[in-house]
Amino acid sequence: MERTIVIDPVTRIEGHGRVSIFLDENGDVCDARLHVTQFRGFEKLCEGRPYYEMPSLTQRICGICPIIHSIASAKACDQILGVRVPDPAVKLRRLINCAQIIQSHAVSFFHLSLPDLILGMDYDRTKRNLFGVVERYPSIARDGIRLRSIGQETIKALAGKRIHPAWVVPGGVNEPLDSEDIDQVMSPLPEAMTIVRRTLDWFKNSLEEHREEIRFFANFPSMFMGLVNDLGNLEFIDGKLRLIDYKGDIVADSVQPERYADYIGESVKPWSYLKAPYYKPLGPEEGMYRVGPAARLNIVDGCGTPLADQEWAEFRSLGRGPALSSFYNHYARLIEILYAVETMEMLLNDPDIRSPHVRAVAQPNYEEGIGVVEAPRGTLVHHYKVDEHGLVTWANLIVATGNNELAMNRGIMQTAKRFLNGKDISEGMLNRVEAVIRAFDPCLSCSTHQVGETITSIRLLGPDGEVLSEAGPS
Amino acid sequence: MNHTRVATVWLDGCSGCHMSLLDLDERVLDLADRIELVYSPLVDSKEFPEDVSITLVEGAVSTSDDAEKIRLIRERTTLLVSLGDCAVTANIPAMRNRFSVEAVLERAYVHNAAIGGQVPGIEVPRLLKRSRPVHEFVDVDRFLPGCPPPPEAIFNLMSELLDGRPTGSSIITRFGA
Amino acid sequence: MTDRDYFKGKPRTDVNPVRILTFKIDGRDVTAREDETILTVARQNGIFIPTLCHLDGLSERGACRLCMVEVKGSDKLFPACVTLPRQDMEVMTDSPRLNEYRKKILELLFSERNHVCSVCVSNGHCELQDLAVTLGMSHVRYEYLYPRHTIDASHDRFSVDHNRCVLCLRCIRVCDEVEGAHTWDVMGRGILCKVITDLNQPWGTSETCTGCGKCVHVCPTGALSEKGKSVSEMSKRRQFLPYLEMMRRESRK
Amino acid sequence: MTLTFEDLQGIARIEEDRQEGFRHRIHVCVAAGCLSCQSGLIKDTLEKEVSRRGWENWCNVKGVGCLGLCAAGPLISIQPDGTYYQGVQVSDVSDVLDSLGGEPLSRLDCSGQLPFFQRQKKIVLENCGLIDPERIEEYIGRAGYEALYNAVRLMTPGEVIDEVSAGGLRGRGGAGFPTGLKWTTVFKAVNGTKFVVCNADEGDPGAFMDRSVLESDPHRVIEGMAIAGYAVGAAHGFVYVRAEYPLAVKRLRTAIAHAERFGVLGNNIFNTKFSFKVEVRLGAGAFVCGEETALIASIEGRLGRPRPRPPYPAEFGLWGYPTLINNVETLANIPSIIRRGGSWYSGIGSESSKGTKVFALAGRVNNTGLIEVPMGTTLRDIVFDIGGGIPGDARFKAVQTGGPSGGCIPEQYLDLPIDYESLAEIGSIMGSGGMIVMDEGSCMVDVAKFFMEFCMSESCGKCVPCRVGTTQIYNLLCRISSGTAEPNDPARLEDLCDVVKRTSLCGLGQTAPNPVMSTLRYFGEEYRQHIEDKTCPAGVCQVGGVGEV
Amino acid sequence: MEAKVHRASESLDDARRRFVDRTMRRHGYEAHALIETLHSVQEHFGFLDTDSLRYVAKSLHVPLSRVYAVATFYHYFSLQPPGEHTCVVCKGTACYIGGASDILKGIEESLGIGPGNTTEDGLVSIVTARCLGACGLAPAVVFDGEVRGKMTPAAVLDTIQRWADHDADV
Repeated sequence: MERTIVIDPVTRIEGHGRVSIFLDENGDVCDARLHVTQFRGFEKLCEGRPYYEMPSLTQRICGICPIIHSIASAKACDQILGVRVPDPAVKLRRLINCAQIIQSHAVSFFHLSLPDLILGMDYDRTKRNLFGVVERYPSIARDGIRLRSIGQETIKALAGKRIHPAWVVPGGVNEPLDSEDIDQVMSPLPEAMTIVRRTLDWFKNSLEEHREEIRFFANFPSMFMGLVNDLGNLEFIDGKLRLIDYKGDIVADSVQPERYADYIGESVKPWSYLKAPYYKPLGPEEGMYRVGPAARLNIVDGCGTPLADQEWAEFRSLGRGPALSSFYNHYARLIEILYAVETMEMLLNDPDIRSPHVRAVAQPNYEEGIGVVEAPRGTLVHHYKVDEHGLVTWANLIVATGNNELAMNRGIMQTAKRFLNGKDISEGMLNRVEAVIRAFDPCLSCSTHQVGETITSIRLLGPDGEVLSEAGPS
Repeated sequence: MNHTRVATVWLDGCSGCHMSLLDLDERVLDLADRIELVYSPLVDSKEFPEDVSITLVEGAVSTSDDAEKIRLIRERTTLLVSLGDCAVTANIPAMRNRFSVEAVLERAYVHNAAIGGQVPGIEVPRLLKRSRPVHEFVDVDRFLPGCPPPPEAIFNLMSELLDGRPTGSSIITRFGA
Repeated sequence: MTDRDYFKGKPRTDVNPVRILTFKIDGRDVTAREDETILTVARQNGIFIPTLCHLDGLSERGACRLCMVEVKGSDKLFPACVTLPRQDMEVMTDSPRLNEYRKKILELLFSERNHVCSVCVSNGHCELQDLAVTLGMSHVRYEYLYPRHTIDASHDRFSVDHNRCVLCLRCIRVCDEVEGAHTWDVMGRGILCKVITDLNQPWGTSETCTGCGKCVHVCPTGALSEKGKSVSEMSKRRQFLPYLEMMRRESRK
Repeated sequence: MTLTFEDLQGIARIEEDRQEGFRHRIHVCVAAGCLSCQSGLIKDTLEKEVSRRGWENWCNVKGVGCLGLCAAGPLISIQPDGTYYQGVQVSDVSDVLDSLGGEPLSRLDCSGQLPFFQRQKKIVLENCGLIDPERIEEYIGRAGYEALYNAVRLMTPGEVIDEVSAGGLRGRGGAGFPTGLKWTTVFKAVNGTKFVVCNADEGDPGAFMDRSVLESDPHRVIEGMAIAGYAVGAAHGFVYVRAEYPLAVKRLRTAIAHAERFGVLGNNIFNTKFSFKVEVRLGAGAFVCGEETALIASIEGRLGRPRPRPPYPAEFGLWGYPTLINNVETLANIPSIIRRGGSWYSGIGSESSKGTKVFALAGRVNNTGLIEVPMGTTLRDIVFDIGGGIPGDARFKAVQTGGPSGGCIPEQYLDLPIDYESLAEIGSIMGSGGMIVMDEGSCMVDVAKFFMEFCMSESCGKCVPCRVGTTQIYNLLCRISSGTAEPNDPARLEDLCDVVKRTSLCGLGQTAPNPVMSTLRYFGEEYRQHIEDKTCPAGVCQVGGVGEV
Repeated sequence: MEAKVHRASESLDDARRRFVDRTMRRHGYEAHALIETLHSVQEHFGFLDTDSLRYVAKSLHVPLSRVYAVATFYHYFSLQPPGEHTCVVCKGTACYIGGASDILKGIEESLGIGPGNTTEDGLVSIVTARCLGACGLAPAVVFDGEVRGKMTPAAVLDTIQRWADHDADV
């Protein structure tokens, strides 16, 4: 008898999702779907708005990684203006992005996923959250809160506001730094360094305990995509696209971001508001690729900062070729935080950072602009067309999480097959399905097609929608 | 110690208001001492419980699901707080109200799709004609504007509510703050 | 007198000798010239009355109704910006009733167009936004109307976003009264009113606009802004107005 | 040419002789109402037939102004017998002529409507239906311009104003401000140049008193203006009339031309120093221009947006000069008051409201049309006696007076003697005289919605509460009538009405909520039925539609 | 919405312009003649075309924007060329109570256009009036300037149909 299991909502992710797992007559998992059930219409609602409003408007796509949206947007606008952004401004954008990597990865790791990792997948669900971690492991929890706070405070020091600041603008940033700002940003970095190294050590030591998850949390061959700089190193805001296959061989390299549309197509599934991008030459069936922290570490030739490079080398030695399990995203996140802290130190010591020349001013000179960046969760594309007066006439946004849509569905399926037998469902089993989603850290609010939640428990449904059994909380 | 039952929900918003709540940093832990977070995107509860003392709502009401959900929440909540501009004014989500629902959906799923262009129609909730603020659907007890409201404002408000001063007037942050 | 003489004349300007009178605002004794408005006198005495369509240096319209005050002995409300004091009048500028009316008017204004403060060029420098804070307006009790309005960005240096217009018509007045161009006016009526340039044509094609930018700087919201200014960057400079007004007064003497 | 009193009387005598020379005079109503039922064609046919029969010398056919009973149009009356025929068709013409001097044609007779004609007291309308509005001689033949003569030759301006004050006349435009007082203010204003403006921008939907007076007896208005001009010291008058009334405009222009030719307008009227000219200015479809300051702006060629008062137009009006603004009916009362005396006038009407009032009776009532009754007449008399009751014996529900600024009066007040004060007390206003009768087939929510739609689209847009508030009220009413309202919507309505009423700049906004407030007050149950039961008892509203939240 | 620019087909020095000139001259080319002049333009051109608006503004020394403001404030003025035939449905109170909305509904169902619009073939314009003052004959409709009382949806459609038939014959 066919049945459907619904997990609604998926919790402790940045956004809301609903999962349907389809069981066949034998109670075996035959299909799984992630539904993204909310839609915000950014691609339409920015129509008619002026280009210079776009960085602030589009950063409202996401309250977790607003900065990178504003940078992607500003880059698209830079092209519309046809200006070369002054070097100091590029460095300042990079600086604030590092702060955002710290806070965003911290939220994902500590606030959302750590409860599973440290308390266990089957822990009492009413306590399987940050506050539960605080009770049992207060120092680790406080580390996470502190790390995130350092990232946010840095953003505030640079841009005036922790969330949705309006500092990154077309042509650069809107105010230079003074010495006081620099001191303020510099001072907590050593503490951040200590925290992230401590956490990395702890996490690496605990990897053994997660063998099961590593094996089944979206562990399958796929392509990986991300930006790299000219040296092939980690790059978040100014690189070129690189795609590799599951063996680690380069499929495409040095792709100018403006040509993204030649490589990425978007498909639509009738059951989800999240569009599913795929590698165009292979089509939507074969063209699955993954983005995000682990994908980035898979494609690069190195990070470009000393400590992160060491950790990267260790990461890449986990197996031959790319790390195929998405569980390693957690690991990669910590390495990227390390990279971000190191990069910030470097940037703050660069004399350019104090330069008052932080903005190129122009009228719109081109009617199209494309900004491609690496958001914490993966490659992010902002693509605008404007009219002769700079009003947006068309916009296309490919968000980080969307890129992983196909892989997430596949991961859910894999996990469900491994952990569900369809006979009796335990809450912990289902939590593993959610945990695989958490590993991707899907920022579903980022999906311009973002998720809402309905209030239901986990249910077994008959083919006619009849509830056969309910499990988990109620 | 008696913990106040608190919930936070997230409708059509960007999560920025929840992040601003986290921006209380260590003070989150102080709050945690006084409250029990019974429902939130940050914890694992699938169903909105009965008898919630305070619910903070982020986001506008944009879909039939949102509307249904906020009505249920209202029934089960003593003090309902609209947190942030989306909940208070419908803010960015309302910018789509200038267009028809069909136009908005088609732009995303038909015009901007390389393949399989179609508007998702199964197992996804129906979009309302307009995104609207929470208080146009249910009575709201307190409003905290801001995009997002600064953590201090959230802290003040929560302290007031927890201290049993539900009608107090903590500082009003400005719209768009 | 010939038939048509009176049509040629400008409005009357003959003014009787000005008297000085005393009255009370919020219980305080104040002195005023009889041709000064209650608003002027209140401001001179440091008493706050909210305003939106009023701007020093421009003619009064009495249209936003935010400056309504109470007068002892009357049940009616009086707009302070156009009401002249009378001897021994007792004016109240602040009461729960007044504040409630002011708040409601402000809410009506917010409900009228699409004011999305968070992404506005004037965020943080907006008189409408400030009024909401001053009057303690935490939300809008009326349904938003969500009209469809557009932006005209055809001018080289400025743009007008009708979504953010409050129809205070300061732009029209400054353009007419100070710049003398009368590029702006308001078309239609009622809820369909809209400010326009020349024959409702793109601003950039206006034959009369001098590009002086005064309209932009008197605009209380982000409706009129300088192009290229990003969110929160548009703060208005109005120093020129009192100066120009003084110059005009001088030249009239 | 300058007329003397003797000239006037001479013209009157000649006119009288002329009229009496006809054994039969057939009056065909050619006001807009009957014209729309082809009374023009009937008049032409009658004239042709008379001429074909060679009766020209003793049978006169003429077009006259409104006979009042528009519902029964086309109307003709046969004088001097006083026979009224209703619903006359071209095919009836021969029979009508054949019957002259004999028994009236019973099939066309409308003597059954006698109460309609007999219960009225006509001052403003005294010439309507009796004279040809396009011939000044006929007006003079009925003592026209005598009052003007009396005023300019025999009275000082002060005496004229005293007479008007003694008559107790109050402004018929709606608010009922004492006319004498207004005149005094303008009279006392020191500035040399002054104006008189006749407000003929009759904008209330459902009111057509001014149109009828201008179409039927334009000289009465012109004479009133001239007297006013003399009294306040103005030499120039404007009639601001709706462009939607082309016939009234045409007859007014003709009348002005005739009056100038006869010297009752122009320089040195009746050989005095008094000169007075009248110009017509066309409105262009803006209800708000009925408001004095908006009207002034419109005459000045500007947007008809009201400005705050004071200063009042009486002190600072057209181009800044003192300006007297009276409406058509007010001015049309003036000649009678001057001719017959203020004390005569004040003997008519009620304690606080003197004289008569013209009403346009319309809606669900048998005798729709124009009536004039003494102030203080009860609604019951008007609706059931003069109006002949409700068609089809339907049940009376309400009377709406005062147009968009007025209110709906329920059955319980049918016996209320109507004057300015009594109407205000029950939440309506006298207004300019529109009176719409409604029966059980009318939905009061729908009626409120109708008026609010009117106010919303007529709001000039200047002040916030009126511009946005009326829209908000209208939207709420739509919600209620479509059955998607919420239980506290009536409270929201009341709140919005209060804001709009208390804080709007001009009269339009301040009174716009009246129809809503009065229906809420007297027909709250109907609102409740729409909101809670999702039904419209009158079956007018499409309730129960699935509304998008 | 941007202004749609409609131009009268005739050239500026059209004979009809002389009527407009006469109106302005009568008022001494003073600014206060604006509304009277616009009436004159509409009377002779059928609507207010952009060229005329400019011409009037220039002749009377009134700012362009003020002319446009006045032309759009007053509902009597139209910036669109009217159809060959015009059908004005009165929406005064008495007509409303008497069923004017049914007439409008009937027209909309039959012609597919609402008030303020002209059929695609340019044959019929549908307009509403606030009150024609023919309340005694409600509901009233004006067909090409001729007022008709006690109308029904069928009677109105009948007249409109006759216009169409007649024009087809010609």
